[in-house]
Amino acid sequence: MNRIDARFAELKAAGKKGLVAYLTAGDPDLQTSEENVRIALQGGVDVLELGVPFSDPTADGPTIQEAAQRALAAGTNLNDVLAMVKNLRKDFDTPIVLFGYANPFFRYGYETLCRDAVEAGVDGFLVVDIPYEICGELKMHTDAAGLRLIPLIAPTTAAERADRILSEAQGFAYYIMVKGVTGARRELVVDLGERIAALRGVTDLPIAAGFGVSSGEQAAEVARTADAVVVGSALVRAAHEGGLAELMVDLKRGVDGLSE
Amino acid sequence: MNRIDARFAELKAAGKKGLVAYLTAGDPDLQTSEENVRIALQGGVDVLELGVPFSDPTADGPTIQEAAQRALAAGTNLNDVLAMVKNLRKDFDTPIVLFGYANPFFRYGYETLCRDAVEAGVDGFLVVDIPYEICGELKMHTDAAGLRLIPLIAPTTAAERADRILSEAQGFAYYIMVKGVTGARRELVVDLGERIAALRGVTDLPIAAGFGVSSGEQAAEVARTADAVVVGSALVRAAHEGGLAELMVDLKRGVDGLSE
Amino acid sequence: MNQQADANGYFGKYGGRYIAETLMPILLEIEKDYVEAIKDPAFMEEFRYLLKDYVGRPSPLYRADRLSEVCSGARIYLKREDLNHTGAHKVNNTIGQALLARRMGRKKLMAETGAGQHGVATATAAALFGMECIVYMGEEDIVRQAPNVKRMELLGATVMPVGSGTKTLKDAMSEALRAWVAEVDTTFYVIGSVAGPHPYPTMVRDFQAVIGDETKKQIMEQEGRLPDMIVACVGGGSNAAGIFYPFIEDEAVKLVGVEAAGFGMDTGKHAASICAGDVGILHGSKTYVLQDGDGQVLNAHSVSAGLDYPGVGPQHSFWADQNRVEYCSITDDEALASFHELTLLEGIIPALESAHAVAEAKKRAAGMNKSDLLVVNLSGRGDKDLDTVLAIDGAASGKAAS
Amino acid sequence: MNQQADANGYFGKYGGRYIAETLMPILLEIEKDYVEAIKDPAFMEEFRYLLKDYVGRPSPLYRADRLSEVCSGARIYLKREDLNHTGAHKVNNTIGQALLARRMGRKKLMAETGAGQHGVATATAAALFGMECIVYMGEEDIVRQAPNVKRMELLGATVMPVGSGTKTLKDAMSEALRAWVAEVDTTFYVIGSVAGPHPYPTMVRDFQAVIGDETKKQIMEQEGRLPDMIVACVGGGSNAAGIFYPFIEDEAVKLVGVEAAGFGMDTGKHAASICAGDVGILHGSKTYVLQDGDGQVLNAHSVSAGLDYPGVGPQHSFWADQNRVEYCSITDDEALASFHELTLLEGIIPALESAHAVAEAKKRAAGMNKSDLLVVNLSGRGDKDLDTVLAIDGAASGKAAS
Ligand SMILES: Cc1ncc(COP(=O)(O)O)c(C=O)c1O
Ligand SMILES: Cc1ncc(COP(=O)(O)O)c(C=O)c1O
Repeated sequence: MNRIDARFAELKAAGKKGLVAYLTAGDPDLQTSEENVRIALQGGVDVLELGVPFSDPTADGPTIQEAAQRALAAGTNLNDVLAMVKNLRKDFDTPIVLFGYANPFFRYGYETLCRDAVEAGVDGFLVVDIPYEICGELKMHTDAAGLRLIPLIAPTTAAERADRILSEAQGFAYYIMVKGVTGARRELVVDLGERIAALRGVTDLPIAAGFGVSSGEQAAEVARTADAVVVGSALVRAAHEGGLAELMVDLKRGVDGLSE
Repeated sequence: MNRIDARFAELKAAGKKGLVAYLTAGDPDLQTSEENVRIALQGGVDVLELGVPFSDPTADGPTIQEAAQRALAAGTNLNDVLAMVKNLRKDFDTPIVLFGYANPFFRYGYETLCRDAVEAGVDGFLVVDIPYEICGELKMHTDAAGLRLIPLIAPTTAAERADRILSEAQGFAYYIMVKGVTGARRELVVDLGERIAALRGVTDLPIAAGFGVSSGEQAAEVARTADAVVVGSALVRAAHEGGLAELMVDLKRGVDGLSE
Repeated sequence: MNQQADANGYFGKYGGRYIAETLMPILLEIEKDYVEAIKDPAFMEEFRYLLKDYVGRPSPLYRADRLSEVCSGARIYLKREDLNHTGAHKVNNTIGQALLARRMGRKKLMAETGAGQHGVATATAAALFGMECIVYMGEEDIVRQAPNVKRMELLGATVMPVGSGTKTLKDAMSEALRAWVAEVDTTFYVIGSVAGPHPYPTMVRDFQAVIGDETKKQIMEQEGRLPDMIVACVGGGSNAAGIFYPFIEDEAVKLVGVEAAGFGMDTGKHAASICAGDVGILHGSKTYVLQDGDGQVLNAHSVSAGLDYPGVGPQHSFWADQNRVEYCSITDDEALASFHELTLLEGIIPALESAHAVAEAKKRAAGMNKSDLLVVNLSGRGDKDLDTVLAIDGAASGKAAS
Repeated sequence: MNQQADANGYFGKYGGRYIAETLMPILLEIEKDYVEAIKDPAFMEEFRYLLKDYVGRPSPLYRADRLSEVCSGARIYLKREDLNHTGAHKVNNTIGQALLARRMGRKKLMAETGAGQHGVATATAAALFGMECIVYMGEEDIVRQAPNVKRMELLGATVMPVGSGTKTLKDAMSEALRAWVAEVDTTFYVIGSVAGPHPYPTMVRDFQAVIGDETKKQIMEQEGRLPDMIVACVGGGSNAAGIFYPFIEDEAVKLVGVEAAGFGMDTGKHAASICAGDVGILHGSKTYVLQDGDGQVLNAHSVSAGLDYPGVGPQHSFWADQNRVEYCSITDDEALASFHELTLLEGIIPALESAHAVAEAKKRAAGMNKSDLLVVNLSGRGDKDLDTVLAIDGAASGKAAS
């Protein structure tokens, strides 16, 4: 059984919410980055989204853009990211999703990539710039390799379209809570509950929600309705500026409904 | 008899060449200007061309342009110039031609101007920007007042055209030796003799030649063929920078055939 | 009302050929050759061909709905001379004159320029015909129309800075006339407006008349009738003459020429030769001139270099006296406001010269009926004026702030 | 060879819609509305009306005799997109997209820009339709295309400096995509070339196809036959697609796309995505991209801001693979030489982008017969490039002197 599916099944069984954590691989270099990932995993991450740096991250705000730049400046490439996963797998069983943009994956070759990813211990892919309609070329290979291709649902995605996207999806659905690029936000959206309820009407997949969550308090709010909370920029910033372990503690308390 | 005609008759009778001197009235102020004119007249000028300053002297080079600017800056106007002539007439009998551009004359009113000019003791007009074809409006009044309207002949003026221009002319003809604006020149034109010979074929008027003459030596060269030599910029510069009397001596020697 | 100059180049009492004798023969020759040329089908065919395929004519007659709406009066059309190659109406004339120069065997062109548009257009024609080119330009204008100086230089022309007098268009023209006298055997002087000695006012008017000819045809196509009013700015008056001339006999069409009122008519710092000048003689023709009581030419002032001239084409003086054209004036501030307004409303950045016409048109339109048609001659584009306008805006906002 | 994108926006294997899910619904909506719009006679009539009376179309097809003579080969024609309102072909497309935006009820336009021509053209359309406008522009391009920045600001647009990455067109487009995600409910993103996610490559090509349609008609009128070759520069590829597309089925017409070779193909400092790139995914479509072995996009370099882009429209990649269009490249130095040469020979100052096409055309023409016809798409005028060129010339003469 795919680690993602297994972890969500466990969470469900335990009546708990999950924490999905994003960190950019190679930021600011491979070694430091791996250390930060380990801190996050030790802090109780349920699913790790490991960011593969790309030169032109059109869906990311400044925090993750800069992280990608630091990683690329340090020479990080997809091989390095796979090697990091292999190394992490010696100590962790946490589901790992490679998160990134199409071109580095395409350039590597989807088929080889899926083979190498499985071998390294990757469980799925999330490609921000490959929407449902044109994901077939990649999905053919992720499916064949038993990898999950995580679908994104946006606030702009109409119900009928969400239905279509989710009908073929596996793993979990990632609901992007805001119209905008990644980045911590002071205020969360108001209609999250409704949106997630609507999605539950068309899918049985677990639903992770994210974009803008930066504190345990916010995580708690999201976790009230979603099955998992995704935290990205806030963790990337903490990894860069210090306080990653503390933020993990705060987020974990929030996701577990213990904050406040 | 008009003073111009009289003076040229005298020169002819004496077998002598004339010196036509240009000075800008009012440069750098009326008083200094009158003093300079007196120096020139005392130095033996045969015809005085008294420049009426104009703001846009399109036929003049820098020397006379600047003289006009100084005169205008000092407030010189046509009334002042006429007053100066009146004053000069107390002491001098030299023919005086007002030399200038159409607009100040036009603005004064041709009829009034001719009346006032005669009264002041002016003998003629030379208007650089009123060519033959359109001089009728002015000539009507100069003729009526017994003033001479001095015609200009340029190196570009074809024989047939010169013929037409000179057929109605009185006083003297002014042959512009060079294609260009006023200003002292190092070299004189080579074909002056031929040109003047050609003009003699169509007119009995005395022929003055000028533009660029700046020394007794050059004056002598011109006086070999022309009836009179016109000197302008060189005198204006000498009046401004010093050495006017000395230049007059030099020019006079040249015109009289005494230089070298 | 006879619209043709007489043998000596007079329109009524205006015009003529007030010029040094040295230049008379060439002026007579140009007149003769010009009259022959325009009767020569091959000449006219080449002229029309170049206007079409090189200049990009016909220029559109564009219905400016948003501008009209703001004025809530007449329906305003813009004759888009700004779309011509090099960016103004000036090129219509320089192509014509350069063709004539070539026909006369001349290999060198010279020109005066204020806004630089005529200089660029002359340099362009010179390049096109492989001729030399020298352009006289006042030092002040060199600063305020810097992009056009660069263009002339790239086009291979020599730009001669004129430092005398006001260092603007008037002095550039004086200097050009001086230079021409010295080079009269080889050089063709391409005058940039309906000014100067005969036959220039006639020749330039005729070459520019394509503007009015097209306008007539276009408004008939688009509206089925002639316009009620035509408004054009008047510097030397070539764009105005170009659009007015074909309508002169159509007496129902009101013609309005807009001079530059600069800082305001009462300040004396303006360039409104017809509105505030007296009859005089400048640069070869008798016409309205800004001058003092002694006949000394006054310094003009306009924020727009192309209008900053104390004279005007003689036929305009004639039209003014005949009351065929009404002349009025627009201040720097009004022109600047219209510059911005047209840019924001229609996405068209007008030349500062043309902005004077737009400003006047706005006033007029407001007093007209919705069914009335008003054509504005948009004589050029404002790319050349960006620095001037931004500097003024900057200074104004600086002033406001302090 | 099918020239229409499939349902997912692919031309063969190129194109698609590689874009964040947040933007997918609006892209689908734009596609649907676009397809409806171009079937709506009222929409097309307004589009054609504005191209004619506002933009000034048709742009002439000018026979450049002096240029042809120097090449002593084919007869060269220039398609004069430089004469369009705002000075380049870009406005054809922005008018089209702005009309679509208005039809879709959008009140705000956004755009990326490199040379600033697309930014100016978008700001112009926004002004014309009374819309808000925001333009993303790399900080380096803001410096090298300063006049266009001023124009956009005068037109009421906000120019947002982009300081990330190479601070040029690529980053401006990335930033525009980021901004669009946040404003997707209100804003229409006007992409400036045949790049980006479907339906942009199709839509922009169609709006620009007026160039080729006119060229075909004009060359038939002027020469009675189709040209032997058409040359156009390729940045994103919109001017090239616009002139090529109507000739795609005319297989006897050789089509040549000219990429920027920058400092030279061997230096790696160029922008020749097709000639030297690999298939990749950038800014919404699969196409040739300048990238390293890891799929990281490389920095492009070209002296001309409008070609300084590491990707290219997907249909060009398709045409390259099909060998329907031949793609080649021209260095900065060659383009600069042609910039000067065309200016001096024809009195036409080309955009640096277009100068690349001229440089290639010169080479090709030299190897052709006198009776052959070669059309160059003169995509824009060079007014925006004066400072860049003069700075380079100045530096070069400084170097030579020292
Ligand atoms: C765009 C434009 N309009 C108007 C003028 C004024 O000249 P004219 O009155 O001869 O049309 C100029 C002169 O440079 C100009 O460039
Ligand atoms: C004049 C001109 N030509 C060409 C281009 C390149 O764009 P494209 O390849 O889309 O025509 C640009 C881009 O700004 C441009 O301004």
